[in-house]
Amino acid sequence: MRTFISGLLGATTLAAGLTGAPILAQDITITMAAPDWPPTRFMKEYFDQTYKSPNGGTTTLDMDFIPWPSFYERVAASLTSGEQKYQMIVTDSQWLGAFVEGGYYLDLTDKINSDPELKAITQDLHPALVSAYSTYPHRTRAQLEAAGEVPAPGVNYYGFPQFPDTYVTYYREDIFCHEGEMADFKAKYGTNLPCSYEDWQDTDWAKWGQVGEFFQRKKGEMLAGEKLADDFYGIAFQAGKGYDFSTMQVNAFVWQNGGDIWDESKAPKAQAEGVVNSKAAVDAFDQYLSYLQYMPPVAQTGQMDIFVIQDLYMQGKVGAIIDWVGLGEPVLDPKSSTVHDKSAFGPAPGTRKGDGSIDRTGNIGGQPFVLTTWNSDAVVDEALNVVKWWLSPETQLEATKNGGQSGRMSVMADPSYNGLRPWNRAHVEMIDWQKDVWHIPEFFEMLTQQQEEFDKAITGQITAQEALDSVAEFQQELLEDGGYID
Amino acid sequence: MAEINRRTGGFGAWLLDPKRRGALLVTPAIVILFVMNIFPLLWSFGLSFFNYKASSLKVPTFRGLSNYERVLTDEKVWERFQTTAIIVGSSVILQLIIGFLLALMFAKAFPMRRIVLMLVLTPMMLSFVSVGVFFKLFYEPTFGIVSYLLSAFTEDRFVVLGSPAGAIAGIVIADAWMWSPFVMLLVLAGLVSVPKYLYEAAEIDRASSLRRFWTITFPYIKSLLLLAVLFRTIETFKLFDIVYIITEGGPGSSTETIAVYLYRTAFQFFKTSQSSALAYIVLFIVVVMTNLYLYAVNRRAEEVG
Amino acid sequence: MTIELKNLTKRFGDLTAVDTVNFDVGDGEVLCLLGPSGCGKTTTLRMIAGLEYATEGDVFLNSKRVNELAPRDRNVAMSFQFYALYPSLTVAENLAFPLYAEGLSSSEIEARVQKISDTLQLGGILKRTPGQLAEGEKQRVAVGRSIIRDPTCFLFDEPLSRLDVQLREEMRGEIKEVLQDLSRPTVIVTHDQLEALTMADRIAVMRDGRVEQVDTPHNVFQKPTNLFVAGFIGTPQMNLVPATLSELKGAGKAEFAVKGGQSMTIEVDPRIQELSVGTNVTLGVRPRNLEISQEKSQDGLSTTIDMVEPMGAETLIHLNDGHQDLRLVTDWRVSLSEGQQVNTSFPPGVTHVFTDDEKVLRTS
Amino acid sequence: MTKRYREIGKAGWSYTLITSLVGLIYFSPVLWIILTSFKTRTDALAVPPKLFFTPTLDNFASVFYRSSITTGTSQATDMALYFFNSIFIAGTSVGLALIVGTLAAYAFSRYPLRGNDTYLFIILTTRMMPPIVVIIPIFLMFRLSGLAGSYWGIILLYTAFNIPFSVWLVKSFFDELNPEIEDAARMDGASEGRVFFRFCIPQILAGLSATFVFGLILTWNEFLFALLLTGVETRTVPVAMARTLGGEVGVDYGLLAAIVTLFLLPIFFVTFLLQNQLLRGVTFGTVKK
Repeated sequence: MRTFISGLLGATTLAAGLTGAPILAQDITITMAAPDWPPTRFMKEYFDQTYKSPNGGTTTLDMDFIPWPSFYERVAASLTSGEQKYQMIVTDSQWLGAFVEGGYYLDLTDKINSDPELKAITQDLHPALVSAYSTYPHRTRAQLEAAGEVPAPGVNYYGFPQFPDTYVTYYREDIFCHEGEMADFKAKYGTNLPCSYEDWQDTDWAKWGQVGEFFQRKKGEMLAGEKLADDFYGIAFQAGKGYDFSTMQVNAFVWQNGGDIWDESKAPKAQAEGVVNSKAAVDAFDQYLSYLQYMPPVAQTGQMDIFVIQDLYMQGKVGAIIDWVGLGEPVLDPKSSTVHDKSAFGPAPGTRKGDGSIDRTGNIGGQPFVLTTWNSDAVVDEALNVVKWWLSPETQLEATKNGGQSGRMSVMADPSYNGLRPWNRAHVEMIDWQKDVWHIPEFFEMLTQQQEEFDKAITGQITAQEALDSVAEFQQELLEDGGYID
Repeated sequence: MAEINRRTGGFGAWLLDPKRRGALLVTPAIVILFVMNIFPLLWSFGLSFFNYKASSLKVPTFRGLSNYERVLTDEKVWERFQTTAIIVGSSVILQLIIGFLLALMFAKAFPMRRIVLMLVLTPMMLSFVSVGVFFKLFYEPTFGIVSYLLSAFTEDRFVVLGSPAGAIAGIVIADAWMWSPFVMLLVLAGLVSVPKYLYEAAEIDRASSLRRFWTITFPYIKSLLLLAVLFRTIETFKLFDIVYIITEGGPGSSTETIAVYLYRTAFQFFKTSQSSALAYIVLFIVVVMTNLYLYAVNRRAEEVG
Repeated sequence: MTIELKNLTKRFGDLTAVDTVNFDVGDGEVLCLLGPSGCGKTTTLRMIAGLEYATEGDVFLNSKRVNELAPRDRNVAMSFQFYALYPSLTVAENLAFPLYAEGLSSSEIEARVQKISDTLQLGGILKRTPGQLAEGEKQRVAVGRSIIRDPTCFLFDEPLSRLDVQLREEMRGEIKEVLQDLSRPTVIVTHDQLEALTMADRIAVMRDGRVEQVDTPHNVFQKPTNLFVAGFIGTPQMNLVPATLSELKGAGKAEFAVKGGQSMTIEVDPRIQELSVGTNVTLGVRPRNLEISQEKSQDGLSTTIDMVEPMGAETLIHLNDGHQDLRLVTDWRVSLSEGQQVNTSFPPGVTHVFTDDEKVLRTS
Repeated sequence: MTKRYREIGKAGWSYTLITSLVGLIYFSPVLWIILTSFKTRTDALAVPPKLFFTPTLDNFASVFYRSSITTGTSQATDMALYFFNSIFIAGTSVGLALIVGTLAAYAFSRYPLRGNDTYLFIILTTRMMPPIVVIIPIFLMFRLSGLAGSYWGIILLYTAFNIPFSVWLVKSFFDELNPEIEDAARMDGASEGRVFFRFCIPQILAGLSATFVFGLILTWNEFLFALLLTGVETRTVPVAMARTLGGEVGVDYGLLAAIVTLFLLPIFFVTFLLQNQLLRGVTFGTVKK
């Protein structure tokens, strides 16, 4: 759930390309809109290499690669213009509301019920992903599990996971496991510097703050036995104004602290006022803000998004960052990263519970893909074959080897899975903690307003309380107008 | 056309007979303009009186002027107009100063003048997007050049975009860097048109450089400067890419210009009718400016005539 | 105050615009630089003003070498061919403009402006801008802007060239009168010889960058040093007849043979003796000095009248003997008609003899 | 030593030194972009900024080729096609606007209609429009008329963008020609067409090329309508550039710099050739000869 809007001007678009040629009985062309990056490029290449259509004809997958920054504009423009160009679309989970109510995404519930293979796949998908990627009106994971069967009665299903994404900790193994630093850290804080994966499993936000404070080093000071050529910082996480680059991280703090966002699954009863700006939520947001002081100075601009912290980490300016698994590959590429051989990955820190366990609730990222409503039955069936092909274990494993991730619990449980990519173990552990932000059509308005208020707090113009009060007030009024709160 | 006329004689001659020739020559331009511009304008103008949302299938209902009223009473809109005014004002003034100084520099003929002039004209040829991206990198406290150059003076890293004022400065500098050469071209054309013997007379009359500037140079470029102001104001009013890329309207909403707000309402919130209403208010302001622009052009013609 | 030019030369690349010019202009003296266009007269003026700097040679103002000085440091007053009035200033402001550099108080400046506007009758147009003035008015303001100052010298570049004949006549008188009571050296550039003859104390006739002759208007007219000056000064133009010396007859008398077989014996400058028989020369005589004799005379040529041009008080007659043309000016009352046979006579002492190097033979 | 007096308006090499210094400082961001196109990502983001580095041509290579995820073999990105599209679309539309604009300008100048100024004003207003206003209707219009994704669609749109300037600029040039020349030609029996093509056009060739350069500069980097109205085959470079702004890594500075550098060459070359005319053209001809 992490499209990146660099805000290139753009509105409804009309990407031509659908040839109007009559479809022969067997040969089917599926045009799919997809963001332009490794997980989708892999799908296209692997499809061309391995896909054989069960109905004997030749199926071509015509993937229209659209750069991430203009992806939302192109898709939104194509749909709202009635162009009917795409048969399948890689979409963000939050757009479900807008484009289901717009009549563009196909309800697959009946198809799943009537096709045992699809049913089996849906049952094997991690419930957090099904809740976030497929259900509209949105049903939380708890509600799906309470229903006891999959697909749960009375729930509509739309999407299947194309690339599940969670945020994990990237950290400098060479620094965090350096004896000198570990000794100094233990001396100062009485706890040990998280060096191994297990250490990170036991790291809570308090230690995250300590790491931040501990590793604030100016140019010329010592770090892990070497003289620093430039300023160095201990920690960083996303705190940007664009798209969802603060909401994703703040939600984690709020949920872990017992707070909540407006719960669309309990509409129209759930209120925004009093929930969004509850004491728990405000304290959580304050905690989030408190760590910014240890982070690189770009945090003060309110534009420290997921790419900025990735760059800071790759150029060796930051010890540990919390970022999406999807951005992992470049960190291992020597051409773009100075720390390609010094990085390790662990689960994201969380809030320590009474019983000593760590609550790592976070906001799911990644994208499902959906079918559109204007396809003939033959095309729908063939598209579902493609879904089955994509979600088959072999394809899922091959995808994971090439920078993708699998949504199937059985594939994640495969012993070789964690070894495929250095962050897989952390990702699999994090998947279990995922929840998602709102899906209703007003998603964008709520997100933009919230991001603007959070940005004012991040840049110190207003306090956490003031920010959440204005968000609560805005959402209350908007949702009452939209009929989501009565 | 002329060849046709000679060959076809009758019909061609009728077509090209003086009374109708003016209209005939104008038609191709008007047709293209009408098809491409005026139809969409009328369509969206009509739209601004309904409550059409591009993303929903509900049938739009007539809302009369309520969209306009809503936009004009929306306090956020006035805040954005104010931000836009600040950015446009400071950017245009900065462009005037830089453009003017560059023009004075290029007024003299010196060896390799064409090459140096090209160096200064290049920024105009870049796309807004690339200028936005690279200037954002220059301003970045850790990787950027600005903080590196200033690191000698500032104790810790200087964060250009950290404050609203800094963010506005960042945008204005990028825009001014790109378009000052345009102002320079205008002023240079004025400077080049000053007859040389006037300067010789001033030299003979031992005029001080200030008096010489005020008496001879300035009158020739005065209305050209005005043209530059009006033209750049209209273009900067539409500024979107540089603002969106460098600050995304941040910190908070301190640099969110009207164009950015218009983009959000139209393409993120899909409030198509409201954005059309706001757009027409913006158009109205721009049309008023255009009239000022025409008035300046006419005054320029009389003055020099 | 004096202006002295020593071997002044100006080259633009390989073109020599001004070639070793030497002359001086005394206090209160008016010197005219006269010559066809492109003879270097304006360039010379601009070098005095400092708008062009000398390639070789020196300019002395008040016997101080000023080559390196910018115009502003030479304190010269110059009026331009196109007047160079400041379009944005009124006439009064244009007149006052040069005085700001002299550090005068505004009241003094006002007084000076008032004085000049009285002498040049600019009172009525002080508030107008140059765009609203007639040519004559513009010209007077340009002159006014020069003489209002207290400069080292006055320089005028074709001051009257853009006026119509009647206005030019009027302005010539005015400027001459104004220059009289200013004790500063003045140089006026013109291509109009009448203007030069009437306004100048001395005239420097120039051609292709060189000064052919510097002398009083009278001498330049009466005693041209070479063929060019003789042909250039005086309208209608002097007759120039190529001839060969056929016999020396003592003192100034000599016999010359012209094309077409005719020959004549005329009295010229005694230095004719220096030439040997058979050398080719050019005989120069002004149309007004040529006379008509009743019968064929020894000291002239017999010709037929080609064309008669009445010029009011006088009549210009074009004569031709089949080989060369002659111009003769007579009183309007003499009745002559085309085709008539006329015998001309070259009175003694009026004919100039130019040797083949175009120099004149004259006992100075 | 007194200052060696220079003729007014001329300056020597010492002056060139100063101006080229100012010029280089002004040009330095562009120089930085060009340098970045030869840098790896680490060099591009290095602190302190690297002036001396081992240059790499990978960025320029990856403008035209991209390695596949699974096999690593390089597949062609059709950037070459996009370059052609940019040149073809911008060139044709500005050219067309010039032709149509010149005809209209001739009419406005030589055969003024009643309310001549109001027509001119309306034409100019279409240029002053914030583009956001017209996106949705143009988009729907293109879809209905099948122009979407075609060369002609985007070319006609850009032509409409350029007509206002062409008409204004060229009309001012026609206004400055003195009509006596044309009347004289008519006296000698020249037909209207000959008067137009043999007498008027040659006199304003400088202005026409200025208008062409001016239009090219304004159209060359247009992004919004290109993003929305061009299909996969007709896409232009500014749209393809968006790929470098975000994907698995943030802004790919090296790749973006390489595209920008290559994309700068055509327009830089044309402007350099027509530099003098540009000076004159830009002032709407209000400066008297």
